[in-house]
Amino acid sequence: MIVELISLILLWFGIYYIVSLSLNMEFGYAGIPNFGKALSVLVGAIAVGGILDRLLMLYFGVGGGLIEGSTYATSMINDVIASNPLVGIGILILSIILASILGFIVGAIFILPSAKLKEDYLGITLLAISEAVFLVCTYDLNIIGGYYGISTPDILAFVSGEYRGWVFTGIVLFIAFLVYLFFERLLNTPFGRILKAMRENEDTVKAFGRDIMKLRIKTMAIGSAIGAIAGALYSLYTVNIVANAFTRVEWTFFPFLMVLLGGKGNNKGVALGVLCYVIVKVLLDVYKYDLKYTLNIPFEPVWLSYILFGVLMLLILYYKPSGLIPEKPILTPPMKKKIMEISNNK
Amino acid sequence: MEILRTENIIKYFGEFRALNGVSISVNKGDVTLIIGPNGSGKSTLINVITGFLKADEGKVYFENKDITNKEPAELYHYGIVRTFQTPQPLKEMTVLENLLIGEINPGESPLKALFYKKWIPKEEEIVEKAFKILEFLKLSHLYDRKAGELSGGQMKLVEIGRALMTNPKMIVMDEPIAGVAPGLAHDIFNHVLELKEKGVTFLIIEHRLDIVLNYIDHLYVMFNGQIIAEGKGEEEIKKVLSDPKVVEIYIGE
Amino acid sequence: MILEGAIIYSNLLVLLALGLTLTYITTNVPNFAQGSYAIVGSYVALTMLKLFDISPYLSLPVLFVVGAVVGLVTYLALKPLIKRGASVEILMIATLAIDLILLGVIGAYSEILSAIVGSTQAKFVFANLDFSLFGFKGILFVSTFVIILLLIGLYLLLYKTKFGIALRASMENPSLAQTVGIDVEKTRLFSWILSGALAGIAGGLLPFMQEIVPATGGLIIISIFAASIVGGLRHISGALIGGYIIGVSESLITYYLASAFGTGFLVYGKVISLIIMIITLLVTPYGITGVDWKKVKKMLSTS
Amino acid sequence: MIKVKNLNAGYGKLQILFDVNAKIEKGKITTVVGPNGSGKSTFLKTLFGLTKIYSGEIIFKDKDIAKVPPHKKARMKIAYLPQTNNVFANLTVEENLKIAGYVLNKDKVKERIEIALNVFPELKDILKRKAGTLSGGQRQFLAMGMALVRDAEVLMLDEPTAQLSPKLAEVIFEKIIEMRDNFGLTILLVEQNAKRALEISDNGYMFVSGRVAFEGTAEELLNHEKFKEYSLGITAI
Amino acid sequence: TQKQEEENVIKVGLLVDLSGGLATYGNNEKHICEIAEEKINKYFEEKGIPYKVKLYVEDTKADPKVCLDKMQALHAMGINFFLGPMASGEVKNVKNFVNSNKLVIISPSSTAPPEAIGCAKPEDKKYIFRFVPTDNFQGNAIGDLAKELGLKNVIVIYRKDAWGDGLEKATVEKLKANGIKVIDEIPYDPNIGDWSPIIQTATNDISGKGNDTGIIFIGYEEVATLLAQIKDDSPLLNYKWVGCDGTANSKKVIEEVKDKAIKVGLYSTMFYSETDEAEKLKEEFKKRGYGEPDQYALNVYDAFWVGAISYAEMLNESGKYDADLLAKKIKENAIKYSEGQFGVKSVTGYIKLNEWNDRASGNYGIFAVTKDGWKLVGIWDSTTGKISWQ
Ligand SMILES: Nc1ncnc2c1ncn2[C@@H]1O[C@H](COP(=O)(O)OP(=O)(O)OP(=O)(O)O)[C@@H](O)[C@H]1O
Ligand SMILES: Nc1ncnc2c1ncn2[C@@H]1O[C@H](COP(=O)(O)OP(=O)(O)OP(=O)(O)O)[C@@H](O)[C@H]1O
Ligand SMILES: [Mg+2]
Ligand SMILES: [Mg+2]
Repeated sequence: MIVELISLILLWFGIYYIVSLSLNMEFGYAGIPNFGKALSVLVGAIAVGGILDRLLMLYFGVGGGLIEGSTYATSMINDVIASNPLVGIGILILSIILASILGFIVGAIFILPSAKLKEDYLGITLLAISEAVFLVCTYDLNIIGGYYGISTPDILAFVSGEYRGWVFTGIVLFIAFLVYLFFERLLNTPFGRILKAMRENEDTVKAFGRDIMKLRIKTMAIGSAIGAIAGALYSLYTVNIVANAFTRVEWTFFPFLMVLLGGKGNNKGVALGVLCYVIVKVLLDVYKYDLKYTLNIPFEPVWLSYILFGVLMLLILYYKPSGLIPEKPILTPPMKKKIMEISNNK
Repeated sequence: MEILRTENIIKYFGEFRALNGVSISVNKGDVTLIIGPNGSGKSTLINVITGFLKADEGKVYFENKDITNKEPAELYHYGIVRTFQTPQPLKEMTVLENLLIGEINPGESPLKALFYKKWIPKEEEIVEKAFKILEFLKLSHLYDRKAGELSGGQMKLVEIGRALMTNPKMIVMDEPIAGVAPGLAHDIFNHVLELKEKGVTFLIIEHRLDIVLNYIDHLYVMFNGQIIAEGKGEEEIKKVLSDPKVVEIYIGE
Repeated sequence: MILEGAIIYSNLLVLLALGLTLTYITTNVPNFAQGSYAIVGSYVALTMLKLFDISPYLSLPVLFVVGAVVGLVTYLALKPLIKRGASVEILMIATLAIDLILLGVIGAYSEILSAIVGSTQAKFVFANLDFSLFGFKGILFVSTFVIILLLIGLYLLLYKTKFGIALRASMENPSLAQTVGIDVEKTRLFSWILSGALAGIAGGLLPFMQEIVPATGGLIIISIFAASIVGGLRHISGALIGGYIIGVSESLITYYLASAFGTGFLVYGKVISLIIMIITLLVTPYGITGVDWKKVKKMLSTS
Repeated sequence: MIKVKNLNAGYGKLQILFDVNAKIEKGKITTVVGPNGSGKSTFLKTLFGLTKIYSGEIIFKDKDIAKVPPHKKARMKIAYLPQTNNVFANLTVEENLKIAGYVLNKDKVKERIEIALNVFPELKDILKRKAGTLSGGQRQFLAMGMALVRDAEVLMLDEPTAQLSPKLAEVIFEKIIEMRDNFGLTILLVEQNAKRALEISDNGYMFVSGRVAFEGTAEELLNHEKFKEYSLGITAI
Repeated sequence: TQKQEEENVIKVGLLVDLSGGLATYGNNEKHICEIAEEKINKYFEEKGIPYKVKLYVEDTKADPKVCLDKMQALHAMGINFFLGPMASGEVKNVKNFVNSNKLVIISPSSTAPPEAIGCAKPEDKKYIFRFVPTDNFQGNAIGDLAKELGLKNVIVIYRKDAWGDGLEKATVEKLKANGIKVIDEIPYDPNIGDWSPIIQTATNDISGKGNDTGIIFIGYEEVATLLAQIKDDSPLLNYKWVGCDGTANSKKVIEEVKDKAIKVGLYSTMFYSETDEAEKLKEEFKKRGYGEPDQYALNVYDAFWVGAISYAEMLNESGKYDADLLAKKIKENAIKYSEGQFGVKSVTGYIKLNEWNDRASGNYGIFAVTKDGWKLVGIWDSTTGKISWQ
C-alpha cells in the first residue's frame, strides 16, 4: 500500500511540477496572471490526440470517425510497440516535440490580448479564452473526441501491467527534472531578471528599451510549450484523451495554489509546494475513511476531505504568507563574485 | 548643435489642454532646465518626448529624425533615457537588480540566456559599474535591500542611478533631486557636469533652484502648457529669473 | 419569453456580480468563493422551505443575515493573511481554499438535510414555486426589484456617504486611511459582511432559474467574474452592465445565432458569452465603466 | 507636547531607529534633517504607530501612546502627512478632502475644507478629478490640504514642500508659521529643503543612521559643522 | 485480530458524482449501495460466507481526471473492485489504469459503444463490465414508443454529453427507420443556466404543427426544471412528450411540475423486470427517506450483489485477488443471479452480458405521469419490438 502511495505521489508530483514550473515562469517571474494555464495542457492533449492520432489513422489506413478510428489505430500501434519498445520511445519523443511546438505557437497567440489589457482584466480574459476552447473541445466531437474522448498510443505497451505505473512515473520524473534544469538555467540569468522587472514595473522596463510585448510573447510561448508537454504526458499516461478532463480547477487553479504555496518566483519552492499539495491530497483521499469511522461523522468522508484540504491550505498560507520558500534575488555568477569580494573586504 | 526639437506639441487630457503648442530646442552637450508652476505641463512634455504619452498634435525630432509618438522602448535605442518624477522602483527586487536593469544584456534573450558565454562578460561589466554608482550615491551598503523598502530619497537615488547605468546620448530627468539631501544633490549635479564633458545632453525639470542654477546652460519657463520665457547662458538666465512675470507665477517674492 | 428568461438570468448574474465587485472595490480580493456563498444561501432557503414551509421569497431577509455571517467568517479566515500583508494573489488563492471548504460544508449539509427531510436534497429548483403576474414570472419582478433597491442603496452608500468613501479609501491605501482616522479593520469587515449578504440574497433567487447542486458555485463563478469584469471592476454599476452583457449574450444572442446557424449552437451559450466578453474588453480595456466618454465624444466629433 | 524616550523601532526584524530621545515642544516648530535613509520618516511613522516598536515610550499629554493604533491617534488630534503615497489616487480631490476629515462632524468638515481651499485655491478647479491624474506638485498640495482639513493639535509633516515650485514652497512655510503663531499648533517637520526649514523653526534635530546626531535650537543646528557637511556635497564617482 | 478482520473484508470502491450535475444520481447510487452493503453482509452471514463487504464512496464530480485520481488513491488503499464510474468519459479515462493494474469495474450507467470508450476488441474490455445495455436497446424502445403513440413528427431535445448524445443518435436512427420525421435536434448544455433559448427554439419548431407531433426529451431530471420554466399557456404543453430512463419515475417531476407533466404525459422508458424484488427495494429506499431510486441506482444494486458474490467465490477458490478469475465469475454469476440461484433476486431483470461484457438484454417498461403519479402504462418487448399496453 505504501509503495503504491509513493508511486502515486511521485507521478502526480512530476506532472504537476512541470505545469507549475511553467506557470511559475509566467506568473511568478513575469507577473502574467495566466488564468488560462489549463489551455496549454489541453493543447498538449490536442497535439497527441488531434494530430498524432490522425497521423496514425492515416498510416494504418483506418477510416471512419476519430473516436472509433483512434481506438483501432492505437490498438494497432500498441501491438507494434509491444514487440518493439523503440517505437514506443519514438512516439513519446514525437509527442513531446509536437506538443511543445503546438504549445509554443498557441502560447504566443494566446497572450496577444495583453497588448491592451492589464492585470485582472488580462487574467480573466486568459481564463475566458481557455474556458472557451475547453468548452468547444468538449462539445465538438471532431477535435479530440469531445466528451467521448479518443485513445492514444500506449508507449509502454511492452511493459507488463503491474510495472507500467512505475516506469511511467520514472519517465515523468525524469522529464520533470529536465524541465527543472531547463528553467534554472533559463531563469537565473538576465532573462529571468528582466521578467521579474516586467512584473514589478512595466514603465521602467519600457523606459529602458525593452519591448514588453515581445518579452510576454516569448514567456508565454515557452511556458505554454512546457505546459503542453505535461498535457502530452498525462494523455500518454492515461492512454486516452477526454476533453472534459482538462478543467480549469485541476489544471489552472490548483497549479496556482501550488506555486503560491511553495513561493512564487522560486523553482525549488515550487517543488515543495507541489509536493505538499500532492501529499496532502493523496493522503486525504486515502485516510479520510478512517477519519469517518473514528469520528463517526454523519456524512460522507468526501466532504470532510474537501473541508480539511481547504483548511490545510489556509494554514500553510497563514504560516508562510509568502510561500514555503520565499523568492530570492537572482544572482548571476558575476554578481556572486562581486558580492563575495565585498563581503571579504569587510 | 541641436539634438532635440519639439514643434508645437499639443496634448489633451479629456477636454483639458495640458500642452498648448510647446516648441523647445535642446543643444547637444547642454544641461537644459525646464521650470514652471506645478501643473504647468512640464512632466507632460517630457512624457510626450519620451513616448509615454502620445501627442495630439506637433512633432518631436531627435538628431533630426522624427520620433513623434514612438514607443518608449524604441526611444531608448535612439539614445534617450529618462527618470520619473514619482520614483518607479522594482519594489520586490534588490537595489542592485534595480540598477542592472539599466543596461541591456544579451542574456535577456531566452535563447542566449542558456549559453553563459554569451552574456557573462557583459554582466561582469555592468555589475562592476552598478557598484560604482551605488558607492557614489551612498547606497552601496543597501545593495541587497528590496527597493520597495527604501526611504523616499533613496528611491529617488536608485531612479537616478539606473539612468546613469546606461551610456545614452540624452538623459531626461523629472525632478531628480526632490527629497534628496542637499549635499548629495550637489554631488549628483557635479556628476552631471562630468557626463556633460563626455558629450551627454541633459534635459531636466527641477524646482530646487538654489541647487541647480549653478549647473545649467539653458532655461525654459513653462506656464499653462506654454513656454513663456527662455534664456541661454548665465546672463540671459539671470534675466529670465528676474522677469516680473516669472517671479510672480513661479519664484515668489 | 426568450427576453424574459434572458432578463431574469441577467438579473441574477448582476446580483452575484455586485457582491464580487463590492469586495473587490473595498478589499481588493477577487473572491472565488462568491459563487459558493450564494449556494449556501440557496441551501438555507431550501431548509426554510422544507422544514418550516417558508417560501424562499419570504426567507430573503434570513438569507441576507446568513450570507452576512458567511462573509464575516470568510473575513475572519482571511484576516491573518491580510494582516501579514499577503499579496492579492495569495488572498485570491485563499478564497479558493475557502471555496473548497464551503463545497465540503454544503455537501455535508445537503446530506444531513436529506436525512432530516427524508429525500435526496443534493439537487433542487424553486422554479415550480414561483408565482406569475401579468403572464410574467414572479422572479422577474422580484429580482428586478431587489436589484434596483440594492443598486440605489449601494450607490448611495459607496459614493455619497463618508463611510463609503472610507471603504474605498481603505482598500486603496490602508496605512494612509489609518492616518486620517479610519478603522480599516472595520471597513473591511463591513464590506465582507455586505458582500456575503448580497450573495445570500442571490442564492435565494438563483434556484428559481436553475438547478442547484453543491458544486454549482464553482460552475457559475466564471460567469460572475465575467460579468463583474466586463462591466469594470472599479464601479458597482459595472456589475449591472456586465451582468446584462453576459446574461443576454448567454441566452438571447446564443438563441439568435442558433436560429441563424443551426440549433447545434445552443450548447455554446457560455462560449458565446465569453467571446463577447473578450471582444468587449479588447475594445474597452478597463471595462465598460472604465470608458472615458469625453474622449470618445471628442473622437466622434473630430472624425 | 510629545516626549520620546529611548525609542527603538523598525520594520519587522530590521531595526532602523536606535535609542532615540526627543522632545517636541508645544506650540513650536521642530524640524528634523538628515541624510537620505537616516530614519527621519521612520521616526514620524513610529510616532504615528505605523512601524514596529521594540522598546521605548512616546508620551503624549502624560500618556504613553506607543501602543495606540494609528486610527485612534488620528482621533487624538495628531495629524500625519506621509512622504510618499499621501493621497488616495482613485478618489477625487473632493473625496480626498472629505475623507481627511473622517473623524470630524459634517459641518466641521465643510468648514475645514473651506479653509484648506483658501490656502490652496489651485485645488478648487480640480475638485472632481481623480487624485491619480494630478501633477506631482498638485498632489503634494492636495496632501497638505488634507493635513489642514484634519484640524489637529499636532501636525507631523514629512517633506511637505518636495516637488513644489519655490513660490508654493514658500507659501507652505508661511502657512506653517501661521499655524504655529495664530493657532498654536505643534509642528514636527521633516525637510530636505533644510536651510529654509530651519530658518522658520524653533528647534532642530539631525538624524544620522537612525540615531540623533544633534539636538538643539534651529539656529545652533544651522551653524553646526555637521549641518554644513550634510548640505554641501563633496564626493564623486 | 485486526489483521484477520482486515483480510476478510472485501473493499468495494464506488465512484459517483456527489457534488456536480449528476449529484442526485450519485446520491441515489450511494444510498442504494449502502442498502446493498447491509443486505450482502447479512446474506454472507446467513450463508456462512466468511467475508464482509465494505463500501468506499468517492466523489468524481463527473470529471474524468478527478475520477482517475480517486481511483488511483482507492487502489493504493488496496481496493481492486469498483462500482462505477457513471459517465462514459470517466470509464474511458480509467480504462488503461484498470487494465494495467488488473482491476475490475462495473459501470451502471455508461452506455457508449465499446469503440467509443477505447476498446478495439473484447479483450480490451475484459475487466470492464457495464450492467446497462448500450444505447441501441433504449433507442429502439423510444423509437417504437413514439410510433405507437402515433407520432409522425418529433423534436428531440437532448443533453449534450456522452450519455445523451449516444442515446439521442440511437433514438433518431430508430425514429427514422420507423418513418417518423425528426424536425429538429436541440442539444443543451448540461450546466445550463437559462432554458429560455431551448424553450423558444422548440416553440418555434413546433408552431403550427398538428397533434401528431411530439417532443422527445433525452436527459435527466432537469426535465423538471425545463417544464417549470415553460409557461402554463405555452403551446409546447399541447403536445405529447416522451422521456427516457433519465426521466422515468423522477420524484422531482412529481414534486415540482406534476400538472404540466400530466398534461404532456411524459411517457418514459425504463428497464423492466417482472420481479417484485424491485418493488420491495424501492419501498425500502423510500422508507429510509431517500425518495425514489432511478434506473442506474437499480443497476448498481445488482452490480454490487454480483460483484460481491463473485469476489467471495474468487477468494474461496484462489485465496487471493485474481482479476481474471473475478471477471470470469462475474460473467457467470450475472446469469445465476438473474435466475435467482443465490436465493436473491435481480431488481433489474435478466442480466445477460455480451462478448464485450455489456448488458445485452432487457425489456423496457413505459411509465407515464398520471394524477396518481408515475404509472406503468406499457411494456416494450426487446425481442419483438412490440408494446403491450397495460
Ligand atoms: N517599509 C520599509 N521596510 C524596510 N525598511 C525600510 C522601510 N522603509 C524604510 N526603510 C529603511 O529604513 C531606513 C530609514 O528610512 P526613512 O524612510 O526613515 O529615511 P528618511 O530619513 O526619511 O530618508 P529620506 O530623506 O530619503 O526620506 C532606510 O535605510 C530604509 O531603507
Ligand atoms: N493622466 C492625466 N489625466 C488628466 N490630467 C492630467 C493627467 N496627467 C496630468 N494631468 C494634468 O495636466 C496638467 C499638467 O501636468 P504635469 O504633470 O505635466 O505638470 P507639471 O508641470 O509636471 O507639474 P509639477 O511640477 O507639479 O510636477 C496638470 O493640470 C495635471 O493635473
Ligand atoms: Mg511634474
Ligand atoms: Mg523620508
